[in-house]
Amino acid sequence: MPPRKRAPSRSSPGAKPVGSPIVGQPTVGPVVEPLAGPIVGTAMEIDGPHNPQQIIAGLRATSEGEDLVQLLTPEGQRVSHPRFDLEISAAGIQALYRDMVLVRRVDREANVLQRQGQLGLWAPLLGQEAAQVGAGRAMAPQDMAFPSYREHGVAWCRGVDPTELLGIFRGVDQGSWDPNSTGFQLYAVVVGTQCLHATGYAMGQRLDGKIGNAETGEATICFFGDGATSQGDVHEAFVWAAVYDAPVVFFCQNNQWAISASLDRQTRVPLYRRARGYGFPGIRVDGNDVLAVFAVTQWALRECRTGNGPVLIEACTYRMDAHTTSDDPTRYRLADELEEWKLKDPLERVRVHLVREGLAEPDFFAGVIDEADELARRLRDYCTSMPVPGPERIFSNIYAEASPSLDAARADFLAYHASFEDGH
Amino acid sequence: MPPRKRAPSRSSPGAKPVGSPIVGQPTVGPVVEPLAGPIVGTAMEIDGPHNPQQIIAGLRATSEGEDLVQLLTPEGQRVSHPRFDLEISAAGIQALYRDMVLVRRVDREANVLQRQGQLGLWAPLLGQEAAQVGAGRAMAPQDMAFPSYREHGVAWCRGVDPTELLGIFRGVDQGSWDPNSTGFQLYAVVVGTQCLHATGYAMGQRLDGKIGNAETGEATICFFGDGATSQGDVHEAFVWAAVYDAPVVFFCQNNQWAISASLDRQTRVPLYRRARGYGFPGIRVDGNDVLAVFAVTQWALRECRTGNGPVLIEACTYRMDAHTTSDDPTRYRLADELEEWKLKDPLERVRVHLVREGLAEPDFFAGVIDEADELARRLRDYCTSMPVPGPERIFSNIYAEASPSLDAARADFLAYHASFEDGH
Amino acid sequence: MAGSAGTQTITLAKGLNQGLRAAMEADPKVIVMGEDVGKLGGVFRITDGLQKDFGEQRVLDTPLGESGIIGTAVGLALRGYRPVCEIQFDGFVYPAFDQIVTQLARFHYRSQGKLRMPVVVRVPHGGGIGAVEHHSESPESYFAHTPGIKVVACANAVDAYWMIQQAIACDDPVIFFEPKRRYWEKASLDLAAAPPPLFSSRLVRSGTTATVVTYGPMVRTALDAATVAEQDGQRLEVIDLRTLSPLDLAPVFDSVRRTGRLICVSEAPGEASLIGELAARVSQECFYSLEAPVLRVTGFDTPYPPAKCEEDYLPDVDRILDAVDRALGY
Amino acid sequence: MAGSAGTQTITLAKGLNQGLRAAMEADPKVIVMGEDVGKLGGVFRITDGLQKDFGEQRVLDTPLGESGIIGTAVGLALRGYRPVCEIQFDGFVYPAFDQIVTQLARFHYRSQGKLRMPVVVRVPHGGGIGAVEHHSESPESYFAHTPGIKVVACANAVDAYWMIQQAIACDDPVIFFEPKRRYWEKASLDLAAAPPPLFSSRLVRSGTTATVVTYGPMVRTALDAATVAEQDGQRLEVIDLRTLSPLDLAPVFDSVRRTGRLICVSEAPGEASLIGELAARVSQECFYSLEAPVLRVTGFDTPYPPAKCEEDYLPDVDRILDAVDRALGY
Ligand SMILES: Cc1ncc(C[n+]2csc(CCOP(=O)(O)OP(=O)(O)O)c2C)c(N)n1
Ligand SMILES: Cc1ncc(C[n+]2csc(CCOP(=O)(O)OP(=O)(O)O)c2C)c(N)n1
Ligand SMILES: [Mg+2]
Ligand SMILES: [Mg+2]
Repeated sequence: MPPRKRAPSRSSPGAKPVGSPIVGQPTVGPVVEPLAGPIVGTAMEIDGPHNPQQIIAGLRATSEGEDLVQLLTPEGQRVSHPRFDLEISAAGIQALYRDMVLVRRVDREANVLQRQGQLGLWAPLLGQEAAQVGAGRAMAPQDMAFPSYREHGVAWCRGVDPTELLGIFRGVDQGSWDPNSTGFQLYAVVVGTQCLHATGYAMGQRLDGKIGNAETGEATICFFGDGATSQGDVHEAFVWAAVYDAPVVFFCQNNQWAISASLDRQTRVPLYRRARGYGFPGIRVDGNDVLAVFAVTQWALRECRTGNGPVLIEACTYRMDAHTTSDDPTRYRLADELEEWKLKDPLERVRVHLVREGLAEPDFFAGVIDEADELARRLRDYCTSMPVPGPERIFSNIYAEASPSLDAARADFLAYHASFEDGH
Repeated sequence: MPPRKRAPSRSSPGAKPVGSPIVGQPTVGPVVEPLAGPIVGTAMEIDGPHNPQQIIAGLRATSEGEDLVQLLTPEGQRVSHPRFDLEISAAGIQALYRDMVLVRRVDREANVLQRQGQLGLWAPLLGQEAAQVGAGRAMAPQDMAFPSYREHGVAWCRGVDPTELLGIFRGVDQGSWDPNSTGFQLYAVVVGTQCLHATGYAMGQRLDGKIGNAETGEATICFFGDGATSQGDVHEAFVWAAVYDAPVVFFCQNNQWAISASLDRQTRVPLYRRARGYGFPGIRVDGNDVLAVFAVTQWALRECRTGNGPVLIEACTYRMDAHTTSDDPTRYRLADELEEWKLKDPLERVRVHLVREGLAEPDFFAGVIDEADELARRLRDYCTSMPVPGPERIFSNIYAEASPSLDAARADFLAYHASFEDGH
Repeated sequence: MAGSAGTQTITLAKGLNQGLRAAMEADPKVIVMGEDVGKLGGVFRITDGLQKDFGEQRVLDTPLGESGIIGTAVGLALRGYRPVCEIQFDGFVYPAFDQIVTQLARFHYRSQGKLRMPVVVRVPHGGGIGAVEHHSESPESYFAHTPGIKVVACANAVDAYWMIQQAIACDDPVIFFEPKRRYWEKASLDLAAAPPPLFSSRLVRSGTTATVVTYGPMVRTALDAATVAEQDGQRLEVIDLRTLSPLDLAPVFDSVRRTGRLICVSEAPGEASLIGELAARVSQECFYSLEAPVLRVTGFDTPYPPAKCEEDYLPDVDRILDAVDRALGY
Repeated sequence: MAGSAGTQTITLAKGLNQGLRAAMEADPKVIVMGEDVGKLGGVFRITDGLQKDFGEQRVLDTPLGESGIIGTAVGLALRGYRPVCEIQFDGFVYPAFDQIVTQLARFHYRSQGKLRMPVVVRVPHGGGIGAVEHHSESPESYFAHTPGIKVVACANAVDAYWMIQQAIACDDPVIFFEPKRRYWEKASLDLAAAPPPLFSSRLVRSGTTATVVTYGPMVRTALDAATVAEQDGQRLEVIDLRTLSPLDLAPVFDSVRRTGRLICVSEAPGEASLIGELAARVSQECFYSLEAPVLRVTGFDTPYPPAKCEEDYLPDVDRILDAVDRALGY
């Protein structure tokens, strides 16, 4: 078999010209050629690897390699990309950096709150800030996000106040924010289920006629992990999305681990390749590079809004902390691995870039730290003062319509409860 | 994007030299180059089609096109193939032809038996004889097959007597043959479930150390339809098989329809492409060409026995009759389509080939017809004389271990039954 | 008969078909989805003609995957649609079990009422049609045990027509069981007669000797048993549960307080079932009224057998009457 | 303690771990599979050390998919293996529901006994650990309603040790429930004492006032209730069901015939549940012995609530004693 063609080699690295500063959502636009190509594949579609040795060698390369879209190197160097180049102002980069710092601070504070017994559990996002902020900021207000349980950074971008994330982990609710006003659905705990919900929602966007314009159309983005890709539901979501041309971006954060299962427990080859088997594009992006994630996701969402969905994005990143606060990663992975990934930290590379290129003053960094401190304080205050739901919560809101039997059960239980001298 | 490379054009058609005649299992061997190739994909894996118009156009080509392995044209012309060429004797081709004629006769007789009220239902294989016989004959005695509910032709090749297929459809049992002695598991009615069973079985073959030799090793082959590919279980089977290097050939009979759902309800692109996303080879074969199916499946099984599994084969064929005898295909598909596929009939092309190339005498054809008549007669006799299970069947064999409560329930019911004057 | 008033004789299948049509006409957000529901009109023709009249945007032939059907219906509901999903046969509802039990049933509670799930899951259920494995099951107890969803079973053409519309109008998820062996039984539908509420049981025959409670396909059997019993001077009261979750047991308690005897009938295996619940509840509530233990006539605690055995497996008139005799023997 | 005889104090988790180890040592066909069962030893460490000692060929870290785990276990069983599958939490068993209910439970019947399914599905179940959604469920009734599989629940370290070995030795599929909130409770294991048969219930405390029947995590609670009741002069008899399917009710009937009163306790929602079955069966069998209706103390018919509400949701000593008082009030 002839070897598959490689992409045109990446242009030489170099800082891009900085556009006009912006406020809030960065004004950016990837340069993308129109896509077209032959439909019927090459004659002998057996050129995939099928020797396990080859495959394992291939997997080792999973989070490196030429097929990874990158716009900012771990060293903070801007590089260009033939398809996904990005024009972004200094203010735009600053805004993304600020997001990441604040999101990390939320994550670390919540982790501490758990350690202090204020939360029952926390699912840290440490290391995944660029993937989440890049994707979250690429969304338009009218888009809808379907998270898993770790998308605290996306929640931030959608305007969900970080305090609202705590209820789930303190055990007082199962998600308290309003999915409709934020465009950010509730967390999904059963792995992979949300991919079908996202696909159905996107089918609805198409049925509603909200497709056809890259800017004003609507799209859905669905977040899930590398482990989730093994679930049948994620496959069925891919099938449905393809068959109904649903405007949904499947955003897989490949953080290399599903609890203790390393990526080779889920796949032989990089995950973005799955997409082609369903007839839609799969793209792999450096998930620790906020600019690249932003550019690729914005392109993908525009494709969806235009009507060319679905799209799969694999964001290669790393879960730098435990799976949750209940987990002990030292049992299954070596410290070395973490050290290696620390060199690719998603925040540090932006900081270095801003400093080295003179795109931000020391004041800016100090200001962001102050903001983070304030946010952490607010989070802590809120957490320790959250109201505990009463027993009536057990019987409430199970059905939309009146439920006499549950009303009776609630009344019985409250009467029983009140029968104790101390109110139980 | 540059267009993807097309395969080397097919060699010019022409009859292959005929080897020495054989008896029973044809002695054949496809000529296959060792497979090797790059592991990491091209840099920009977004070259798949993603414009729905393109995709629909692409699907139309699904069962034609350069990526289809073919060794015998619908006109009965032998053609060669750069990778899957086959040396086969006249007797070998005759044997395959005989299989197909007999299998078709079984199918047609059962269909008639259903029409006459002797069977409650029948799931016809008409049109899929080449796919099933080609695959079934490619199996070695030590291999294991996991069928769906339509693999009457594979059952034939595995030595399951056709009479044993009738019990399910007459409602007297749920499969009466012995899966272990035949190497042919029971029919699976819940679509897709069997793909996980096959994968688990193949994992067991590997655990048992039966892998490593193309001839003496063991492999598993799993049959399922185009519709089944949408089920989560089939995906999970692909994931598991890839991760555990399971020696399993996934053999998808794409007969273009899942009851009334045409292929475009399941996929945008040809189904064999799915395999690459999991890191194993996918091949598309003319499922109405018994030689091509035989060659490709034999290759795939050898790969699996050697330890290079899994492999996906998509056999493009056509369900020429109804989904089952309960179905009325005129409600959802045009007669034209059937007429077109009649020109590609899997039996006729072999008959023409044998005749035109002088590979079989009229006696041979007459003999096969006699055999088929005799088989049909035996089938009919057996069907009408099948014993009806008594009520004790309800309570039997639910558990391997003794079950006092079911024994009691059986005794109660039999006593109740006996209490009626006429025995109920 | 579409749309016209007056009384007409229709089959249960047609009642569902017309009910679906009426619901689709009444609300553009109602969409029908499932395997083969479009051009084919479903393997039982329940959705016959709907795609032709309402288009492919409202009647979706889906890929072959039940989890996909329910999971995308959840998403469509989040988007404001009211999906009516068809599961082709009872035995194929299990691949969707996770989406039904952990998602469809939970969104309203999880969101504290912010998100609604007006989704109907239609499931043709039960045996008696001579089918192969997995086509004759009665999975209703699994769903009755699941908080957050509602479960109903229709037993005749009139209920079929109204109940499907009521289920679609319900803002909660409803698992809607259809007695497939009764699809072709006819009844007289009076469009002017207002239907009873969806979540209510109904006395369908009055009697004094004993009460028989059942639902779905067994209602006809129970009524037949009552007719036969009458010849022996036994007057059976028959109650059609109609709603399996929430249960509406007031009419059952009333009846048992009068008759003192209860026979619960269902095709499903009896162990840990809805019918066990009935027996437990009545045994508790009517403790001082019962003159005999509550008896159960059910499918056996076995897999559904090959079709040639189903006559013995399924509760029939004789087994119901046998139970009545045993109850009277106390 | 591994392998040595004599009496030792171990936790329930350790009992399972040691039982698994013993089963793997006894039969090379026993393999362990599931998410995170290998290097990590499972999120509850039940399989701790097994991969290290038995290798990756016998302790398989699987991809993340429950249907895949059970479906491949079925295939491995067809190949002669005896897979022991771990479902990480109760709430994640549903994606495997189809493979369990339509495949695992059916092969023996379908094949008329030619094919065996010696597969164990371990499910940590129940609440009380302050967890997030889907981590505190009690799905046992779904399985008890399913013919073709057997269902057991262990309640203490000694049973854990023996029952897991008996389940693995069983030639039928067994759903094995582990009371996760009791994983760290200790008991004294005497390796020389022969265990009772797997499919048998057991009287764990004798009494005369009323009978309390329960299983799994609630056995401890019922025993605590009995201790408290004793201070009020009530002597509760407590039975640990141990086997949920098949049920072994002879000891329950015996007891109820003596005490005349029965309280059934379970964390699971009560509606259409295993506990309803118990109530129905006892109401029927002990019709003339019951002095009060069978009362049920269960989880409510609601989704499992947020952790801060679980103390109110879960049956506790007070709710059991309240039911006892009510039963005595008849
Ligand atoms: C259906 C299901 N099975 C198992 C679990 C337990 N579980 C929670 S998270 C997780 C790993 C998920 O890995 P991945 O998809 O890579 O996401 P990540 O946690 O790395 O973000 C598992 C097994 C679950 N939540 N749902
Ligand atoms: C899980 C499940 N859902 C639905 C069905 C009903 N059903 C039986 S066959 C079939 C279509 C299968 O199509 P395909 O996989 O293409 O196989 P074919 O019948 O064409 O051989 C359907 C929907 C089923 N048997 N199992
Ligand atoms: Mg991960
Ligand atoms: Mg098909």
